Amino acid sequence: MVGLGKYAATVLGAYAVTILLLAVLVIATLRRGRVMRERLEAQERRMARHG
Amino acid sequence: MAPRSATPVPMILTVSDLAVAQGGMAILEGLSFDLAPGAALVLRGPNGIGKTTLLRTVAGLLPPRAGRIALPAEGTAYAGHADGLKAVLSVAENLRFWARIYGTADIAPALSAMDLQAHADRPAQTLSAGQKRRLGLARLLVSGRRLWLLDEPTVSLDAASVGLFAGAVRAHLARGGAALMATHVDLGLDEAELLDLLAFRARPPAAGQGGGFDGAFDGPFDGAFT
Amino acid sequence: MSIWEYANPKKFMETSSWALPWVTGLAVVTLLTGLVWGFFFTPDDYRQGSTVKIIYIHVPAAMMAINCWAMMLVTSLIWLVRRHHVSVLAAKAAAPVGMTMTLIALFTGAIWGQPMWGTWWAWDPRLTSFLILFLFYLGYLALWEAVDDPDSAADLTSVLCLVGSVFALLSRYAVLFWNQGLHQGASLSLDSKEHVSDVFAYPLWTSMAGFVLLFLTLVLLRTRTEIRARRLRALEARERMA
Amino acid sequence: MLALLLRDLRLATRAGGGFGLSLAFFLIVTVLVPFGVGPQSERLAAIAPGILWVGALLACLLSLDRIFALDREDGSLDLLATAPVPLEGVVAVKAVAHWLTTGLPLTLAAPVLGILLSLPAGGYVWLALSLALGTPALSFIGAFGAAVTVGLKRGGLLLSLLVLPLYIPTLIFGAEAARRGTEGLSPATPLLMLAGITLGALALLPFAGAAAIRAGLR
Repeated sequence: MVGLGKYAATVLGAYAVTILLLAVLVIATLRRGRVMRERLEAQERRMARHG
Repeated sequence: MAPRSATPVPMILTVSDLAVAQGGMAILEGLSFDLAPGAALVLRGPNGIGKTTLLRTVAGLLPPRAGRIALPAEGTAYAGHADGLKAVLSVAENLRFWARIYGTADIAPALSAMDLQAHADRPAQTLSAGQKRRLGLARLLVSGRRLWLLDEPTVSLDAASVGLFAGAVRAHLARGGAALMATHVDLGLDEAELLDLLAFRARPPAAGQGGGFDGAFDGPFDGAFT
Repeated sequence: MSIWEYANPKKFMETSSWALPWVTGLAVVTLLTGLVWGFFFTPDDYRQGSTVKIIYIHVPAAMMAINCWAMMLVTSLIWLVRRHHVSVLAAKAAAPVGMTMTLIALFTGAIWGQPMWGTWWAWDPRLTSFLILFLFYLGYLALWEAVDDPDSAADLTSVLCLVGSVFALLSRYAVLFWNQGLHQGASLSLDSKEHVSDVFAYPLWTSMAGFVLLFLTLVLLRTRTEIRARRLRALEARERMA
Repeated sequence: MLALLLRDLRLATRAGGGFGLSLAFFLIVTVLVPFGVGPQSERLAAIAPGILWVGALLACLLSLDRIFALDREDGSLDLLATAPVPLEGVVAVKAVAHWLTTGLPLTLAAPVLGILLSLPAGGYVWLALSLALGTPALSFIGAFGAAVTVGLKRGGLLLSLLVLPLYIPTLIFGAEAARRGTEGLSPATPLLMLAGITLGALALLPFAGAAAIRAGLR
């Protein structure tokens, strides 16, 4: 690993937190997107059937 | 609509091609009617058709989705479901407050018209439903406005109070005023015109047009997606 | 084609659907190069040692936290003036991203300061401003959840955003007045990059571009979801009416 | 407009109007502090201005959601919106009524409670002055928050979440002015900033509040 010296924990900690928070945000965004899309398609199919 | 008299009398209220929305959705559209002095119009239709929404739009509480509303210069007097009375204040204090808001000096005539003089000093919370509604009507009298907008005016009223209400409205019409009322209950006002809102229910926008946000979703929404 | 074209959500969905893959790809590439370049290929700072590497996430995140609120302010204004539905939905979509960026700035700032300050939190004015900004984001999102009618929710949150922006600025200067501050000095401050020597600056610019693109991708994605949610609500209402 | 102010004042002072509530809350909060922090008077003296300011601020917050919620429940908010009075004026008058029934009494009571926290002698005047300048801003910002959250479910909780961050500049400058006053330094700058914020709030927030009420009436 590149020489992080005695502050290794600090630097890695900061990056870990950032990656964690970004991951939570991206996953939440993607999941909400998929759920909403499926519900919308289901609703449209139902509306189409009933005319 | 209201019978056309010989000379074109200036209309108190003119509504042309009005569309009304609730929760971002158009619920009524293509509404056109007008009220001559002395005319009363009752909005009828099943619950949830949009009677209250239409009345609130005419009162200016809601922006119309489309169309125009020509109101009298001096504005309107609106009365909603609740009477807007402060329970802790007395009948006279409540009425005097509204009188000063509308710039009327004397509340005595309104009190006597609604025969509330006896209860002038009683706190509003001790009044019966009928008396509270009469105080609400007294507020309308005090407002001095020619156009009354009444939402479910006779709800929770006994027969005698309904009669008194009808009398008050007739007197108001006789003085050249006009009234637009939304209710699904008979008001005892036989001479009032009826307007059934079922005919003006907003149809889902046909493909391609339809104003506003929801109208823009025509056809299969996901057609736009790869 | 003026941006008012995008008032029509269908138009926005069409354009965003072909733009999205490109923006996502660009964001991933830029972000990775920026971070890898900064993390592996830059020397340590003579004073701070390797903690300087935190600059590549703290500074961009802090910048994005502020820019996101500015974007929400502009979109709220567009909604209030032009009733542009997609614009206010973009503001609603951007708020959680801005809040996450503020959190990242707060955490990385606290972790970075820990070795020098000796404590995890030293009420440093700049970090405190981000704490206040985080509260504003929280209030904004809570208001969106609390209002049912979509149009009045849009109006209320837009007014709150306007008022909040004024008070966020006021808080920024009140906090500076309140505590002279221990923050790094101008070399690593948000608004003056040129103090940072070039070897640090280039990767910093890259990762900043990466954060901006990441922000764009997430906001596009979330705005599309908001539009779908709004369409779903409209269809359900129409179904009830029929 | 005056009619509205007089009516609101009469409502607040009439039985059940909740006039003394925020004063009682302010007293209780101030009394609780020594139990939490310890009775040593030098320690109390050091934090007295700040504690009194935070106490006054929370006492203000307590009675904010009543400003519009009562009128909405009995329907008079709709009637006021259709009455020939500007909604901006209604919001401003409501905020003034809130200040007269809450902000002013707190400002007068604060020095008295200062004794409980062994506030140094020089501080009383500056504490009262800073509160007198700051509490109007608290009422106007609060009225804006109340206008935004009127009619919402759990509006009271949301109100504090929205309003407290907006109170931060006023709190910082107000408490700082009071603290400098007690230590004999010249509190001119914080007082000026405090007055600036208050004047800005008085001028602009009624418009934002009226816009919020109109949005809420839909």
